[in-house]
Amino acid sequence: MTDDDMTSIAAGGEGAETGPGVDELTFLEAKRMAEALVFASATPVSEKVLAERLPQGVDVRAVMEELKRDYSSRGVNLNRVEDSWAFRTAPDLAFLLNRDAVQQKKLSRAALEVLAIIAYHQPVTRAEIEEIRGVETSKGTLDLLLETGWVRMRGRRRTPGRPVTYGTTPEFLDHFGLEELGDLPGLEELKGAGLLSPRMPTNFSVPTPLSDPGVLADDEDPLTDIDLEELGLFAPKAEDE
Amino acid sequence: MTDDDMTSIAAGGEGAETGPGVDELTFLEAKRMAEALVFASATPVSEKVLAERLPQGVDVRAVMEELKRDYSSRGVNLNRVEDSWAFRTAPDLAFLLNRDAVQQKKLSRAALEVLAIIAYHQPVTRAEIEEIRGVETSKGTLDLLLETGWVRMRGRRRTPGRPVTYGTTPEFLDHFGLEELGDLPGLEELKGAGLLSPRMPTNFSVPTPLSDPGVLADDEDPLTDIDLEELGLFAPKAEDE
Amino acid sequence: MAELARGAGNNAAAPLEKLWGEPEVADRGVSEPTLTVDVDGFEGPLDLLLHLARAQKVDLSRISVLALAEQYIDYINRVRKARLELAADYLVMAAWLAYLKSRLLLPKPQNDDQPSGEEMAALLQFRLKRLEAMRDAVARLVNRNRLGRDVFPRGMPEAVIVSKKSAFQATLYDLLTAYAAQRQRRAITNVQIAKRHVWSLKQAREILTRLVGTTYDWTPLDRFLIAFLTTPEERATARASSFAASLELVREGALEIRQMEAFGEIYLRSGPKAAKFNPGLAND
Repeated sequence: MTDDDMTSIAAGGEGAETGPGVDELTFLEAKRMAEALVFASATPVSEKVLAERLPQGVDVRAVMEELKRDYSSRGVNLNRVEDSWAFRTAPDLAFLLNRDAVQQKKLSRAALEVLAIIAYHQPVTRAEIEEIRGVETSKGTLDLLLETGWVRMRGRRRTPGRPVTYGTTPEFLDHFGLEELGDLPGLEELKGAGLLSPRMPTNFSVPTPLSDPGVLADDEDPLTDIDLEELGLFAPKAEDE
Repeated sequence: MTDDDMTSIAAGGEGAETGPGVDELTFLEAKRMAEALVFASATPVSEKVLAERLPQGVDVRAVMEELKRDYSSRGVNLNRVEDSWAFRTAPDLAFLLNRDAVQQKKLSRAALEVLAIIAYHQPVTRAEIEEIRGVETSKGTLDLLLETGWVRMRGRRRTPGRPVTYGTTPEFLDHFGLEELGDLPGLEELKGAGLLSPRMPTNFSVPTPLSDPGVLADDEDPLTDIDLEELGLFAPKAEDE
Repeated sequence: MAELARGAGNNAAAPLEKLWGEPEVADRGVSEPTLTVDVDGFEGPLDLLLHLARAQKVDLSRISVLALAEQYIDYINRVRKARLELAADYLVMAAWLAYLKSRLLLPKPQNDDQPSGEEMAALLQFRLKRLEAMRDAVARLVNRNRLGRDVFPRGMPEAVIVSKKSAFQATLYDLLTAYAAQRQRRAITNVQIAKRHVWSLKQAREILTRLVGTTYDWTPLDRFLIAFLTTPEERATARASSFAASLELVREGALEIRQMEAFGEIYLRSGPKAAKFNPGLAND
């Protein structure tokens, strides 16, 4: 691993991706400058801001990609969040650092669910969120998510009533370690299964109409006389209460 | 410079200073750990603390000296002060940060209130802002908002006293990520997001913002040069100086 | 070592499933039933259905919707018998499931333009699957390497690197909270909360829209709603006021209504303007 490490840095030094007309020295200096700028900031720094500060004509994305490679096996990594960059500690060192972590306010299960729906279904209106969950969003949930800075009002849907739509922010991506929304876990599968559409897709696995719905299909298990108690929905009353 | 750079880093990689009995892999891992610890710490990290966290038997000083060499030619350096370690921007790149040391100013609660009222109620005069807020608005607050570039003087109301009307600028929309003023949430949406109580009095309303903030209202006159001079926005010709 | 570390980092995953609420929630205000019921532990009827469906231990697309409907209704009836107050959402779902059950069990009459039991069952499965997918998404999100828990930013930042043009810092959320709080402070908000005694069928229908969408066709749903929403002694008034409310909705175009014969079943379906309940889904 030692040698790989160093080789990759050394290889980076060759400046293979230097933009046309920009010499190797400028590219290397641009790397140092970008490194300093991003390192100095606790929040992601956009490529636009970097472009304003780096030497003219340097391909910012190429500089950052190379820096990212330099840091890939170190204790600190360079991460991209959409078109911004930030240094973060390597995830495998979490054990070393999280004992100092400030206990963050925990979001309720409902709030997390609303957050996930906003992330996967965005832009999404409040009515749509409620339709997916089948329950009214309790007061304060959206408010709390807006306050975390992970959720924002995006605009309005061009339908009657022009309802406000919600979406996620770059802080959301940064917090969950996502480069972009397309990296949401399982996004493509869910899309493919039609589970991100507001309505039931016409090709959704409609069960073949049973001739006699009272008769179990081959792949159905008979319902044993499941006790609701067993399901944990009713608990026997404790004796000593 | 380029080649020296890489050589020195590469040389560091050989792990020549590994403590006795500690293999190279452990040493490298200790380097990654130390790097992450110092990076994430809000204060310089002492060697004593590092020793507690790094694998047993690692020579902390040797680890740190090697990390220091790794970083010596980069945009960020690892510095020792007495027996504590911290990352700092390379001195020759300090100019990059000085240029950026724009202290980001937070708007006061009062300024945010006035800004929001201007956004929703524009065109609005200072007296009207005060009526909505129920408290006097200091000239400083309005001046500050003009300074942000988010608020502008639109014109003068065609009423006695010809008060100046205030409105928002395109920069306002840009900064707050709004496509148009109409994207500001209305009464129902403020309630839905939990920002307003669901039980507001029936006569309570939130105005629909202007569809085209660039066009003067029927009762607005444009600002003339004389107005601007009076308002102190144009410096009067200095004749007596 | 790195591997070991990764394992340790992921242990922080929060358990998402909890059938039992916090102790102080579970034993509130139950007079003397022999059972403690935890409806508070559920996030609405779909959540409850999802739990019941899981107990069937088969893939969601293979569950017996009929059995599920029966279990749900059984559960609701037992809760009602225990004289516990249930949120209207649960009751409306029970009514819809009772209707679904009747559609599944009774042969489909000729010239019947009501949704078939199978269509309704498929819709329910779709909704359960969609919600379950989001549950899984939550689990995957919270187990990622999260900033401030597993990965950390620079602890000693040296500068705020911002684009030149905004030396001032404020978010839309800051702006809106300032505005809403200020306007609210000035408005007199000493309004009493009206205690709701009976859920009107109009309200029930709005809940239904949230629960199953606007796609339902001619349905004699009110018969089912009445059964779940009101006590026997309140039924006459509920029916009368709901009929009046229905006519109002018909006038607004939100509802269509029909009756095949005198004293026959009253059928309802969404009208052309019903979309306003659920504007986002109308024509996206």
